[in-house]
Amino acid sequence: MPERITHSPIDSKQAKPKKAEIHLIKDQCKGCGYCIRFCPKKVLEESQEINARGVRPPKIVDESKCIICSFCTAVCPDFAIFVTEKPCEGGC
Amino acid sequence: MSEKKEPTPKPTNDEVRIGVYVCHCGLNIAGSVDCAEVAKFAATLPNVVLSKDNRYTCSDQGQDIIKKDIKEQKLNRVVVASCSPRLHEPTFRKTCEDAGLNKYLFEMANIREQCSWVHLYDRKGGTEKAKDLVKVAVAKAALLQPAEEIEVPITRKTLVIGGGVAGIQAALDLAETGYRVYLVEKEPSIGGMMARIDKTFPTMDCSICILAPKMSDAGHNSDIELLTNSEVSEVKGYIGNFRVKVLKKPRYVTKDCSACGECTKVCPIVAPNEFDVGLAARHGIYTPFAQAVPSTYIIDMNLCLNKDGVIVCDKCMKACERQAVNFEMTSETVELEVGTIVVATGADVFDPSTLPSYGYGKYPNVITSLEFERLINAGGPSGGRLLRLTDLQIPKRVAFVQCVGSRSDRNGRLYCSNVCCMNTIKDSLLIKEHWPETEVYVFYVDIRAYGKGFEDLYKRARKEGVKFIRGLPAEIVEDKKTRDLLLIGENTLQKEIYKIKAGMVVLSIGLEPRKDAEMIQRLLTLSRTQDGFFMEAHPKLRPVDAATGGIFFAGCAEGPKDIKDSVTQASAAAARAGILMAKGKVTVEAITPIYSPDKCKGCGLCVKVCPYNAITFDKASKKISVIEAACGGCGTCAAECPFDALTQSHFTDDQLEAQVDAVTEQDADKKTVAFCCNWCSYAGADFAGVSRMQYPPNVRIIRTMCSGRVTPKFVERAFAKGAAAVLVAGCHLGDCHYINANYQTLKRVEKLWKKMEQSGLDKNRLQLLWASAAEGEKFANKIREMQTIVDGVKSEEIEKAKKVFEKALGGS
Amino acid sequence: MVEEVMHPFMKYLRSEMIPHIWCPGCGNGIVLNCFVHALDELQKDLDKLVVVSGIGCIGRTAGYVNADSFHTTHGRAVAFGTGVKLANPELEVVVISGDGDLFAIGGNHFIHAARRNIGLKVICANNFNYGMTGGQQGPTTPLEAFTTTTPYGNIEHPFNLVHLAAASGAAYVARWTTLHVRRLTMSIKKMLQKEGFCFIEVISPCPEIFARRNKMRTPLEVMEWYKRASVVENFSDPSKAEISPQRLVVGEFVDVEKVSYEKLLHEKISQINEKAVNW
Amino acid sequence: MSKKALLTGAYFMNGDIACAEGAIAAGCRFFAGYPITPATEIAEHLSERMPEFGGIYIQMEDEIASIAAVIGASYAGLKAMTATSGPGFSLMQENIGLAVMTETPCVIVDIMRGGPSTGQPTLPGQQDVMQAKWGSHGDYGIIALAPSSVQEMFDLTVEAFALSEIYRLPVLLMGDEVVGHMWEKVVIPPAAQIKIVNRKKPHQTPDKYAPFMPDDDLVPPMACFGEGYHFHATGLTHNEQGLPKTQSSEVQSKLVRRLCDKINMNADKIIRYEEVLLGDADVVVVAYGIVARAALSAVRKAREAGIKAGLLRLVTLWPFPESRVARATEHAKAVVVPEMNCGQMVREVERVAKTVPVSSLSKLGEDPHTPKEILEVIKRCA
Repeated sequence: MPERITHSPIDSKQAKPKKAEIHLIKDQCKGCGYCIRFCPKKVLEESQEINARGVRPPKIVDESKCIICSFCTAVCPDFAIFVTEKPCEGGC
Repeated sequence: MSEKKEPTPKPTNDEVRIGVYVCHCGLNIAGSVDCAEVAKFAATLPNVVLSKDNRYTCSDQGQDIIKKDIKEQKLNRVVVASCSPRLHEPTFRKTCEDAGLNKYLFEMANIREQCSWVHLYDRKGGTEKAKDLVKVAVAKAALLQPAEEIEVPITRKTLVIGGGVAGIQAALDLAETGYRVYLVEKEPSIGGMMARIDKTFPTMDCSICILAPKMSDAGHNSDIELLTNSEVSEVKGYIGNFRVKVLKKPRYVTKDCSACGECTKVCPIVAPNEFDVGLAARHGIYTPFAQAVPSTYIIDMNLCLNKDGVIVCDKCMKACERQAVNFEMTSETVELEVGTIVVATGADVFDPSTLPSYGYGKYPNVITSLEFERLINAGGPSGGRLLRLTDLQIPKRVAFVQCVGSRSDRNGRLYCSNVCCMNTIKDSLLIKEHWPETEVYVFYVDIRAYGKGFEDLYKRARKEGVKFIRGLPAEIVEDKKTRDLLLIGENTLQKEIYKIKAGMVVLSIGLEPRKDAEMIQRLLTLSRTQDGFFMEAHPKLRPVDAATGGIFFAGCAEGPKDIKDSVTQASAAAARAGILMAKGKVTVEAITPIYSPDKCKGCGLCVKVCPYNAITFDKASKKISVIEAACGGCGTCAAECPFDALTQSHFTDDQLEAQVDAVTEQDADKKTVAFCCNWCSYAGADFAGVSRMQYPPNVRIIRTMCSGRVTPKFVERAFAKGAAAVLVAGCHLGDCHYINANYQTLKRVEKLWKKMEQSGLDKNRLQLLWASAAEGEKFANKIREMQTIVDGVKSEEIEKAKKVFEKALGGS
Repeated sequence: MVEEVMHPFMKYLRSEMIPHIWCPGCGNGIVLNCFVHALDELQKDLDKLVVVSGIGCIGRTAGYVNADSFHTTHGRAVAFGTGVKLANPELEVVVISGDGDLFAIGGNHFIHAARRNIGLKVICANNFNYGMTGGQQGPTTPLEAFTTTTPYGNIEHPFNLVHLAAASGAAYVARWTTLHVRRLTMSIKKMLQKEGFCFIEVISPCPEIFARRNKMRTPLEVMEWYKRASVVENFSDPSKAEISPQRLVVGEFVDVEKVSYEKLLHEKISQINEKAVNW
Repeated sequence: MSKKALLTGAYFMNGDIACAEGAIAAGCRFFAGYPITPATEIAEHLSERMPEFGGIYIQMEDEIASIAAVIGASYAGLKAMTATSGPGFSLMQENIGLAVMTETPCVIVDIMRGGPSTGQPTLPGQQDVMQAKWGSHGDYGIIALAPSSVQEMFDLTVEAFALSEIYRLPVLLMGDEVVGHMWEKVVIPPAAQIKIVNRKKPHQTPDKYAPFMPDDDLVPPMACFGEGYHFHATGLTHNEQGLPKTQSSEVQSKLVRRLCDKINMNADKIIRYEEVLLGDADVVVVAYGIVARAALSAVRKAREAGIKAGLLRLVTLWPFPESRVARATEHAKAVVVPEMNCGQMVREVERVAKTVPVSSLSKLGEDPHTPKEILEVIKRCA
């Protein structure tokens, strides 16, 4: 529809997105960087630390941006990352 | 695919007997033209056996006279000098036929739109011009030949463009009549504007409640094929035989979708829902509204995480039990063959953010009437509670501002948008109904409650205590603390300044032509009026027909309308299309090319210029053949042929040359010979007349179907005969009624200009004008400009031109 | 953020074998990931699953999956699997191996298994070379590609594996890259629920050995190539499914219903025994 | 009910068919093969017989595939066999090694013809007997049997399956073109008299099970696919868990030595032979396969001529019956070893019969030795 959208949504029916909990198994990471590169929300970046395998595992920039698409889990060749829903405390 | 009616009449070689009838049209003509004198003059012209003037030639009596004369006086040509042939040529052709005279033996002189109305205060000049025009008509008439029209079969299918209430109605009517209908809608669902409105005036029915059944009827009707999320990308062919390409954009959800909605629950993408003007949220995979047809969901690929072709997120796929999500879907182009087309593309709403003084976009509590509809709609974002956006509270006072974007050339559009007054009255009553304690103010220019039951509704609103104040606010300012709004303006009744506080301001925005109207115009070779809406073939007599055969209008595409009028017009359009298809055949005017093989050198130029590929070239015989059914009748082939092997029936070289000669016989050096195309420039000239625009009487318009018909030698002949100036006028490039024939016009005029320059002539004497049917003013200005050119031409220049072009007199 | 927790797929793997031997960014890990992901989504009965592999890097896969598994000799995985499947049709026999193993030394077994339409499910990680032996030219090495045995550029025409499989009679044929993890997982699920010979080619990065030699310095560059060049053309003509720097045609190419060899065999057997009764 | 698997009774059949029936009697329910003279009749017969009681017959694309399929079928729980001749036997060596390494019970029949290469498809030979021992790369123990009659083609096939199931390894039945194609009376005994042996099953629960952890007899119990043990087997050097350990010399020597020892240490249980008039024999003839039958009548004729001759017929070629050969030859004056090759088993005989002259009677390219030919040699040595 052509008309310009001026105001932002007001409806409360809209469920708020679930919170993500990202799990890194750092020492299993071989540092290919796939999870960092292909995260649609750019949640991860390379860290400065060196892990047991001598590479830089990813670190989490902003967990709140994660929408739990879990592509990182699916594309990781080393089973070094996965994402779960944060068990919500009271809030929901 | 086309056959001639039998028997073909033998050409009338016997003596030419012309009857001339000069119409007074009450005072419309007689007011500024001495019709009796014109008639007397006509009688003196060659081949004219009788000449009469009467009050209304188009009246039954007027027509009876003609019929009688044809029989008794053995007339074999008839000339009527009255209004524009665009209005009454069909009428008088019928008259002739009734009297047994082939209708192609009739000719008209337009002495109203192009004479009396544009020379209201110059009776002498008007009368002289009228005489000339009659002389020109008679000259052509003498050379007219009887002709038979060919018949083209009509495909009994219709394309309806636009799935709003108008499109739906037209589609249903046609389908129920038994025709196959393709209903093309750009959006994911049909329903259009009406689906977004809460209640309808004046009856106050729930809009979607009465629309939804129609929508699902359209969805289920086996004769209607819905093409949603689709756009028309190409239209070829002609009345009865259109070949249409529709681009079907992918939904990424297959028909297996059961609309259970599980996918939206898991979709991580949240975006404003366009259907709710962004006041509600939707997901990346969604359905625009509950009653959408088709109910199949759709993925917004601009937002989807998988837009790069790699499936990053597969939540919806997993959630879909029926595995209806398919990211592999791609756009496909559907090819349709239809006989008729209904254009129901609707209108856009005015964007008030262009009016800073109203603060829309700056102050959240200033909203548009469309946003209001969603807010007050039970199915809308607020569940039908009228909340102001800053605090989500019900406002104590609501102010409606009328004519936002309407009836003002400075602030939007000149015209009245038709629906805003009643819509506001309806809305004010809705507020009163749900929240009686909320005050409602309406600031208006004047209330237009012209329709059935409208006035009652208006009265009811006043009774309910809605306060109507004449005079739009000059300015709206926001109270930073309360976020209330202060409306400041003049009450033009009380002649006093008002300052009124309101919790919410609703801008009653007008309707305007679709942003993509121009695209549709080009695809279908339509014309548009000055306000940008599509132009009907005749505002009174053919209100739903487009000038292009086989195309009809429904709803706001042709001008702002309320639901009732849209539906009425839709049914009318359906009926008009139905009539064509019921006949199963359409007769093509006998204005197709006449081919003389003996003159043809087989150069093939005509094949190149034909916009309809209606001419084929046979390599073996080095001759051409014409597919008359495919021919659009522009005559540009005749203009292109260097060997006079082609001419256009009813617009032959002889006839047009005779018209030029007639114009230039006397005082050529004071005249402008104008060639105008039937669809745009001639209609523009008529429009100047209808609008009573006054311009000098020096111009003599010779009508061709297309400016592409104007052979350079006609122009040369005019100059050779001593004409002061020549005007060639056509549709705007790209708007040509014959696809692209007027590009040939441009090419030919440019050649002539070069030739004039080379031979030391002032090329200004040949003018080229692109004028649409709506540009009467532009046409009038051109004629005024031509006057100065004519006045500037010296006699030696005239003589020089005569020399340069005398070859053209060789004639044919 | 939490650390050192159990990855949800660990239960499908032999934990003592993880981390695996594969190089950083090696596609084999993704193939394994997608495979167990598919098992997880289908809730496959692991007791009835047999994973068979041949030689080479990807050959180690059998050792990583926590099911009955067998690591055969060079190229024999398909022939071995044939024996398993016929001896016990109840078993889901999945062959996961490489392009060299399956299509050079094992090529004959592959085409004949496909021809018989025996119910084997074959996943081929195609990395265009022999990785484990140090990167020699193989049956899928692209023309002009550099390997340790084509130092001047490869002059052998490579196999088009999906075309070969389709032409040999496979009931299901698909090709994806290791970037298409979702579609790959879906294909594996589909394959595991299908009758007859099924084949999935997975274009897979060999970053350390092949990619380096062919101007792709990092695993990411290889995946970027997949992203840039991939076009999904489901059920298009597999003979036109090209693999080039500009264009990498992926998708499902064949998906037909076809009675499997083992089914036909056991039908025959029961027919014969019917006759025996009537003797 | 389906047709009988075990056709108890007396029949006139050829050696290939007897071998096939022996396999069926032993409980073989999977055959994968590839046509080759002179073993083809085994495949042909099984293609007809197997379906009659639910057994599987499949003709593979080559002999490599055949042995590979046999190994797969065995791991899937069936007794499995393939049959071939020299050229195919060569192709099979690779996966005979795999079967040894993965300790796969199965039977491989080699109906020997004249070699090398394509050689003499239709004539007998005994040129593959050393290949049987050393054919595949690496060190390993193997069992090879040599039938010399059609009846033995039946009996030893049954025996071969028993041994392969007991010791978890491929057992080679080294027939020759003559025993394969010769027609003789065969008695198929009733079920009760047929020794059926099935592989040891694990006595641990799946979580405790280590697929290559041997019992005291050095043979690990065998789980099969689909039984819930989730075990791994590989042709790579592996530990008891079956997981590859390619870098450890300890694991390597432990594994390879066991693969040899489980045969050597059980040799007495495995080895079978036949002895005729050996007690006082001055001339001992050591023979196997079809040649042994000519040797027998040669020995008898020698006795008639007053020469103390005796016959030791090797039924088990591998493991080589060293002690018995040593005993049989220590008091003899001469040993004669007739073979249809250039002298292969004779090397083993020489290795153990140190005190006496051993003469090889080699024959190539036509019918087996005649009794007369052997008798002449006996006379010469006597």
